[in-house]
Amino acid sequence: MSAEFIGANPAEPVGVTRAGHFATDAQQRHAATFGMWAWLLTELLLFAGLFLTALILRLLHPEAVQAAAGHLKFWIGAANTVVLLCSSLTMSAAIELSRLGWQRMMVGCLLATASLGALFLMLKGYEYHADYEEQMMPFLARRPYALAEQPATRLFVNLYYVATALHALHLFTGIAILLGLTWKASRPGFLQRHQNWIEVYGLYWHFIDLIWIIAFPVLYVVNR
Amino acid sequence: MKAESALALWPPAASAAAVETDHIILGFTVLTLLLTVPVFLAITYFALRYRQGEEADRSTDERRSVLIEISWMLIPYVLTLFFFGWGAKLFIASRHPPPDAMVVEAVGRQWMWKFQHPTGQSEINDLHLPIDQPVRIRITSQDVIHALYLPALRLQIAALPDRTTEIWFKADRTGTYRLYCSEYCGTDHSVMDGNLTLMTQAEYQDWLTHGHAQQSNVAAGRALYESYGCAGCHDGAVAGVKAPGLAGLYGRAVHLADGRTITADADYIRAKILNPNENRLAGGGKQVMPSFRGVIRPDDLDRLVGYLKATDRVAEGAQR
Amino acid sequence: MRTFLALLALLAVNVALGATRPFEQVWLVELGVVAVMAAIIVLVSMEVRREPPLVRLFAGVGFFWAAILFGMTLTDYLAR
Amino acid sequence: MSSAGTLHGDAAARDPHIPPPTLDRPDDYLHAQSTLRSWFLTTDHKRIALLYLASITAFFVIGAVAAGFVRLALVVPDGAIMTNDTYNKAFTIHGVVMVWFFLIPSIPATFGNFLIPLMIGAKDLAFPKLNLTSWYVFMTGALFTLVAVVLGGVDTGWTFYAPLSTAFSNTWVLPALIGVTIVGFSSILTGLNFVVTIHTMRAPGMTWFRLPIFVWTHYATSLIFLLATPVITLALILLIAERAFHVGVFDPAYGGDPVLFQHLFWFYSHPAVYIMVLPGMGVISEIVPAFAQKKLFGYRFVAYAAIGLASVTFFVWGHHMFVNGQSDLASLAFSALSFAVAVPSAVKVYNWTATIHKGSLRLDTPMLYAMGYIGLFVLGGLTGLYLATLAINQHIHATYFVVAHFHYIMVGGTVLAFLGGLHFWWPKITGRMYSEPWGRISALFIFIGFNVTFFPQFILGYLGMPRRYATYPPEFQLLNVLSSAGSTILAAGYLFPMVYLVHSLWFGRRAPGNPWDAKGLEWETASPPPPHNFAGVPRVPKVPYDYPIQAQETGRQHT
Repeated sequence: MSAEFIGANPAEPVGVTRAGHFATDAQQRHAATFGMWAWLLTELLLFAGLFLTALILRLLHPEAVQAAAGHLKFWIGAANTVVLLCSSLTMSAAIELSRLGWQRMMVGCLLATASLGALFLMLKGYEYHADYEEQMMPFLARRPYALAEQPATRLFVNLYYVATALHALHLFTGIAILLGLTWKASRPGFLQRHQNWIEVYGLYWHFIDLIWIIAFPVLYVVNR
Repeated sequence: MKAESALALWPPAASAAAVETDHIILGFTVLTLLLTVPVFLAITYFALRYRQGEEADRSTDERRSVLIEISWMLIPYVLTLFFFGWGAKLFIASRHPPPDAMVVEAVGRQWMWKFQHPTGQSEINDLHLPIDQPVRIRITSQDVIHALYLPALRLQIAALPDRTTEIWFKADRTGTYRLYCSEYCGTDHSVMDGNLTLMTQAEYQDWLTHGHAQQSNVAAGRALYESYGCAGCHDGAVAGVKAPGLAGLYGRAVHLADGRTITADADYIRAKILNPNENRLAGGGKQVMPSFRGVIRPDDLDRLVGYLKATDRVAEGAQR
Repeated sequence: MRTFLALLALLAVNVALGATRPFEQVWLVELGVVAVMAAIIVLVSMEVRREPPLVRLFAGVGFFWAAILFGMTLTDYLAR
Repeated sequence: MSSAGTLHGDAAARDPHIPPPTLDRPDDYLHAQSTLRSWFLTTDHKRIALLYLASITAFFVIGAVAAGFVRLALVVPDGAIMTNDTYNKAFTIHGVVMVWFFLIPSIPATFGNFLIPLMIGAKDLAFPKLNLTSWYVFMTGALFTLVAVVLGGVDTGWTFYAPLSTAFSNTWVLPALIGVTIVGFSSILTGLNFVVTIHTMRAPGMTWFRLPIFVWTHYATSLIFLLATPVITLALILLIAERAFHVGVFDPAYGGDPVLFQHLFWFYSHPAVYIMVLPGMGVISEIVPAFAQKKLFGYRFVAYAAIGLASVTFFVWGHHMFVNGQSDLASLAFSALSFAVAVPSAVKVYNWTATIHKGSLRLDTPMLYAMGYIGLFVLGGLTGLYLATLAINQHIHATYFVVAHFHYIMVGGTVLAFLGGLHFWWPKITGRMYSEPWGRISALFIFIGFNVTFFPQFILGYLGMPRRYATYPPEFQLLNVLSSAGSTILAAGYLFPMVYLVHSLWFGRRAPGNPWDAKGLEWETASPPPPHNFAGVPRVPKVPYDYPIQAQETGRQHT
């Protein structure tokens, strides 16, 4: 499936333990990758519905959406996108290293990916806090809403929260799984048994990054 | 209400479009029977003819299977497409009203219809219309999604909140027919129906001028009394709310907090509804009743007062 | 590494377009850039181009079905 | 798990024509272990199928009781038997429970889980632990919905249309929404498992065109699981956010559009109808050739029709919204495409009829259910075309015609197929034979009861009686009483199988490996099968359904 392992000094042999019901290693790897892609298919359609709602709102209330989008923190969003792109880079690096069998370097890259993900969440948390200060949280009943005179802006801002919260939830679970995986991956002899886990997890991480790559322009950039 | 026999097997059709819809339904039924009866007969016949143990010619030949497959896939499809075209033509026609159509405004709200005639008269749940003249009904809703359904005209259209949709027809038969709400809208969705009375032009004008007055205000008032939530408190449906019973209020002496006693006439009731805090009752608890100023339209207010006047006889009001 | 730099460059293009808004229909260009970035991530970062055809099919089917949802719904909203 | 096969098991594997002798008891999957842990923490696809069978039967009872309330209330026109509110809650529970907790999981999660590994010659599904997770996710979703039912029920209808469900209904809508969102993930996990298993774990020699149609239809169903369920998951998340935090996307007061929810809802819910129909077609495509002892007519067309159905069904959802304020262009497009969906279904029906032609028929219970299925499914399908015709839809939308249409498809189709499949594979699942006379009696009761219940509703429909009406004009009472009477016969028909099937577990005759002389890998192994399904590697026949009587096949000469 992936390129055969050419490593200057293969630290350890890399492989997969075969579960009972699979006939060959390749069949298990193919099943795992294909299974993850089938799951990512459903995630893509989940977010596709959200992007459709954003598009319909843009069609129904163009000026309100633009007014609301003006209040979004464009530059923090851009910075966040860069952060996720870097995490995607470190994740790809971790996958390459796992193929070469360099366990310690791989664990380093996994930790880097997790920390970049956490940085994204912190920046997003700051963004939410700034919105809270600016009274841009219409779904909070008690707080007055800044753009109350244009009710339709409320829709876009709320949708922004739903979309980014759903993405943040995926990122949060992603980081939690990643930390568990890294802890396991640091055990000796991990790569002989479960190198495939790193590859499959990499697909999931790249996907979260892909969703943000689409969400950032659709929510922030296009409506400015 | 026109007494239909208990087992009427075909709904009355009151417009040319309705009759044409019937023709589509009947035509399509014929096609359906053509496509399905052979299947039923074939299965029962084969089941008996080729039962295990029955000796029968079970030889098979190869040639025709692809041809058969293609044919019984395309022929039914092409036949049914004809009905798609016919149905679409009629549907599009029903969506483009002629310019000279008489416009009736309809408002749906939880569990009652309100129709507004171009000449100003309005009616609750029932609708009187002339025949042989195109009528356009513009519909909107004040809360959830309803749908005005006129089976005699084979038409229905949704009433969407904050959006106006419309339907038009030209009736050609007089009579009284049913009118329903066909989009589920909550607890009393099934109570939200009424009568569509189609009349000749002359009868309609006559009805407009004075026939309108005899329209039983009690039933209309009762619908308003429930729809605006008065029944909730005043009939004691909502627990924990101390609201005076309104049965027999009209003409009774009412003791006010500032010591005066006045008779509850129409003006007092009207003022009380529009501004409940003015001349509060003696010994009345905390004033909870919301003001209905700007909420109830004047003609509805008259009906409500008319209903309250009539409730002295029947405590529960005329139950439809 | 090259993919990372390409993605960064494309992001820079989008951010620049967003900040300056050179012309009215700029959102068309921005969505085009997003499409290119998405394609790079799927094909290169997720190594779909080196996967067997089955996985490639499932990677593509997701986007195609999202297009069905968008396309048919727009026949309603654009023609109202 | 005990060792894969005992000595004499291997002998059977070598000579395929001798059916393997019934293994002695302890070796099959039912009796290999009997601790509670071995049932509730099993990863054996056969045991998970039985867990699903138990839970969906329980939910079928709840849904049927709710249906009983609905039919009881409609005996009188003025709603004297039941208040409007209770009636609304009864039909909502009936809808929610029957659609998501019985019909959708019924055939895929029970027979699909049990038979797909057997039919493709695999030891288990691709992700056994994920399979068990899907059952626990199903039960969690079920728990939330039961909480909503117990606390006071929901009165929004199973369609949860905004703004009624978000702003105007003060019943327990939130737990029901959360329950349905969670049970959606159970479908996704099952679908994912099936797709990966069918692609990657087929036995050597089992090419795509040697797969039974049952596997084809479940592959198509799994595609719909994966492609449709996420969109309703999002629609429900938005609905929960709308109701809990007043997001406003569907709230007209702020400019939101309730019709948008209908688009997202029906994008899933029409393909969901095909999630219910396709597995039924798979079961019938197994039963009819087995009891006609004849090769399925036009195997490739039926297989392509399954995949065709799974893709075209995503283009037609707008026919639920012709009168709901949709644009005329959209209505025209959706109506035209809805006519195209009827073609693959018609193909299947004619192919089954052609399979029966010149077969050698045995009219046992599964075959009775299958023939009932073909008749009722054809009627259900073509009445769907009435609703797809724009002008007719304006008259019969949201009337009892619609209720009759989808009950003919769901009860006349999927439930009959489920019962037919239950009887057809009962010997394989439990190793016992059910009592044939009782089977035929219950099939007859159900067929008669069903028609007496739902055919009058077609007439009520075009007479103009709207659906979901607690009170109705008196002139409709006669047909409603007839329908309620029919529902009692139907209820009796459902009770029979529950009794005699359970009875057969202890007192039924022991079933041989292949009681029906049917073709298919699941019949090559013992009944009930050993934990790892096959003694050795199963021998895959060159041609699927190679029954003694060969029908016309494109250029394939018969043995």
